[in-house]
Amino acid sequence: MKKVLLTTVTLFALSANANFNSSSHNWNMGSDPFKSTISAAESIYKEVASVNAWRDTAKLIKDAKAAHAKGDSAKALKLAKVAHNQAVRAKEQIPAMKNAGPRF
Amino acid sequence: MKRRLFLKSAMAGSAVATAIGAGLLAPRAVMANSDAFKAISSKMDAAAASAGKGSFTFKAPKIAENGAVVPMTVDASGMADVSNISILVKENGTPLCCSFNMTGANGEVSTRVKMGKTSAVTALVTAGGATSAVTQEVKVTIGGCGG
Amino acid sequence: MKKLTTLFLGLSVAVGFTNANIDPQADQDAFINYFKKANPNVALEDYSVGAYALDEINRGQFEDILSGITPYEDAVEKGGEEFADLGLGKCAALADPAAARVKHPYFDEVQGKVITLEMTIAKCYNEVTGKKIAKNKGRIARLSAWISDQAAGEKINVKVESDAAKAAYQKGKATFYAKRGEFNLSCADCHVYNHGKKARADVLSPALGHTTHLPMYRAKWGGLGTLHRRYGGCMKNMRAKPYKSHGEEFANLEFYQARMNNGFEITADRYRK
Amino acid sequence: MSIKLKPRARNGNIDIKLLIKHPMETGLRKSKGKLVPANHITDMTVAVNGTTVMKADIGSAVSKDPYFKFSTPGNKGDEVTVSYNDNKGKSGSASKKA
Repeated sequence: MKKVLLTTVTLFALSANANFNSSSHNWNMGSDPFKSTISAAESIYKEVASVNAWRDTAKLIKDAKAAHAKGDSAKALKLAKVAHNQAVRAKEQIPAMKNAGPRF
Repeated sequence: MKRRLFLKSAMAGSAVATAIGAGLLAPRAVMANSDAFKAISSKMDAAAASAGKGSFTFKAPKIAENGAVVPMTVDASGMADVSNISILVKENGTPLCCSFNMTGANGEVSTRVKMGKTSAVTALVTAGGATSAVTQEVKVTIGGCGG
Repeated sequence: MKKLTTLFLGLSVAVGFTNANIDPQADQDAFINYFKKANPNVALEDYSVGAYALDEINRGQFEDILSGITPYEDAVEKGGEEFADLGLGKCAALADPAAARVKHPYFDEVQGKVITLEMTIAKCYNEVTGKKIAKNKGRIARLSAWISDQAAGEKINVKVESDAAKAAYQKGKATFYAKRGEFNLSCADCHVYNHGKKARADVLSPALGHTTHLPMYRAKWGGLGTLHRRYGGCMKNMRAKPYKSHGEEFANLEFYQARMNNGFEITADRYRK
Repeated sequence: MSIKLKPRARNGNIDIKLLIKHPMETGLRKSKGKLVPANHITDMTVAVNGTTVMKADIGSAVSKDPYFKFSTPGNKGDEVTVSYNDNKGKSGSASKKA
């Protein structure tokens, strides 16, 4: 089962590559959701980290990459999505942080 | 009677030791207390079961703030000839926490005790050869973030 | 119309945070009033015992431990010996330990930042020994606790005077009230608006009085730790990545919190669960 | 391991507070996945001017850094001695005048 999945992924990647060579359309988003998700997670996290890093985001990114390297693409994508979601929500918190004050 | 009880618990102890030796029991299931201490624990536990209600003060919190440090005080200074004060936590692996044999000291002790979970706690006082007990429940809760 | 409102709001925000409008005394008055109103039966000075002021059963255990030999007495004494052996009194900033405790945290105009007692200890330790000292626990906590003991009974008196100091105070205040981390909670969400309520088995401590007994001994730690260690642990619990101990964010937060406690006595009763 | 001993004479009695620095490991606690070996005090003796006034059997359920408070008949100047043994064969003692 796993083997089949891997083969499919590889094939997909290959065809995507072919696509890239022949045309300029956005192959990255459609063909490898892991790569796009993890790179988005990483860049947003990097942007917010000095002001509002969540506790587990860095570890989630690391674990996602490790799962990806091991070929567990389902787990990798799942972790990447959680990391991405965390980074996005952390970013959403920031505007209100600077001038936060009491409500009494 | 007491001798039999003692023998019984001592035998139970050695059976446990054999079980560990044979790898039947994980070491986790065994308290570190020595067989001799466990024997005293069994003896005190039995004594507590048959003891009448004591006329001394036993102070322990209703809810333990931290199960690792539960302050307790037994004050039997109003009683004559106190020869032993013991504290038993029923739900601990070995119920006996500590047993103080007085050979001149007054009948009062304070200490701090570990409790794994909510349990009945008994203070046992032997004075003038008679043993009496005061029992109360101490709740142990699992902490959140420490306040 | 909508545009106008936005413009108006934008203006008021801009005006609201100029330094001229930063008034720590007014902030403290409001802060204290909030707690007074929430707990009309709690005496003001009782807030220095933290959550114990609001929970009778736990307070009994706290007092039992204080009336015996406290589990940190030895460590504080050792801190005194270390202070003498290392010769930390040679540093001008620590020559008079009691005065040093009362002075910190303060805004250093030359460096342009808040300096906490532990930052001064770390600097002095480095000058005397050439080595770095760990920031959260162990030796620094022992030294800081011993120094603080020398000032027990004296009053916290944090000064926020210059514009730069006010700006640091304002940053610390924002940190205190800002929601962050996966749980989307601010310090104030628990320690102001929900103080006295329980988070599982723990009574949430009131923020008023928070800095009076630091460094503290926590049974959970089995040892002494600094205020920044506690800040870090608290942030982690809220699933935020802690700021750095001795860093700007925590120093400013300490500055704000300590200022809210002006007039409170520094205490040597360092026990918490 | 050190002992903190505080005897205080008052109205013909000596109040004794003492704290022994000791980890009091039960042998059941895990640290980094491994059981920490048992290491706890097993017995303690309190004497006044050389005469034993109390002997205690101590289990692993006594808290880390055991604390005890007793009182015994006695006067200012009496010497209070506390000694203990642990399950690893170590012992300690301390003396102080009330």
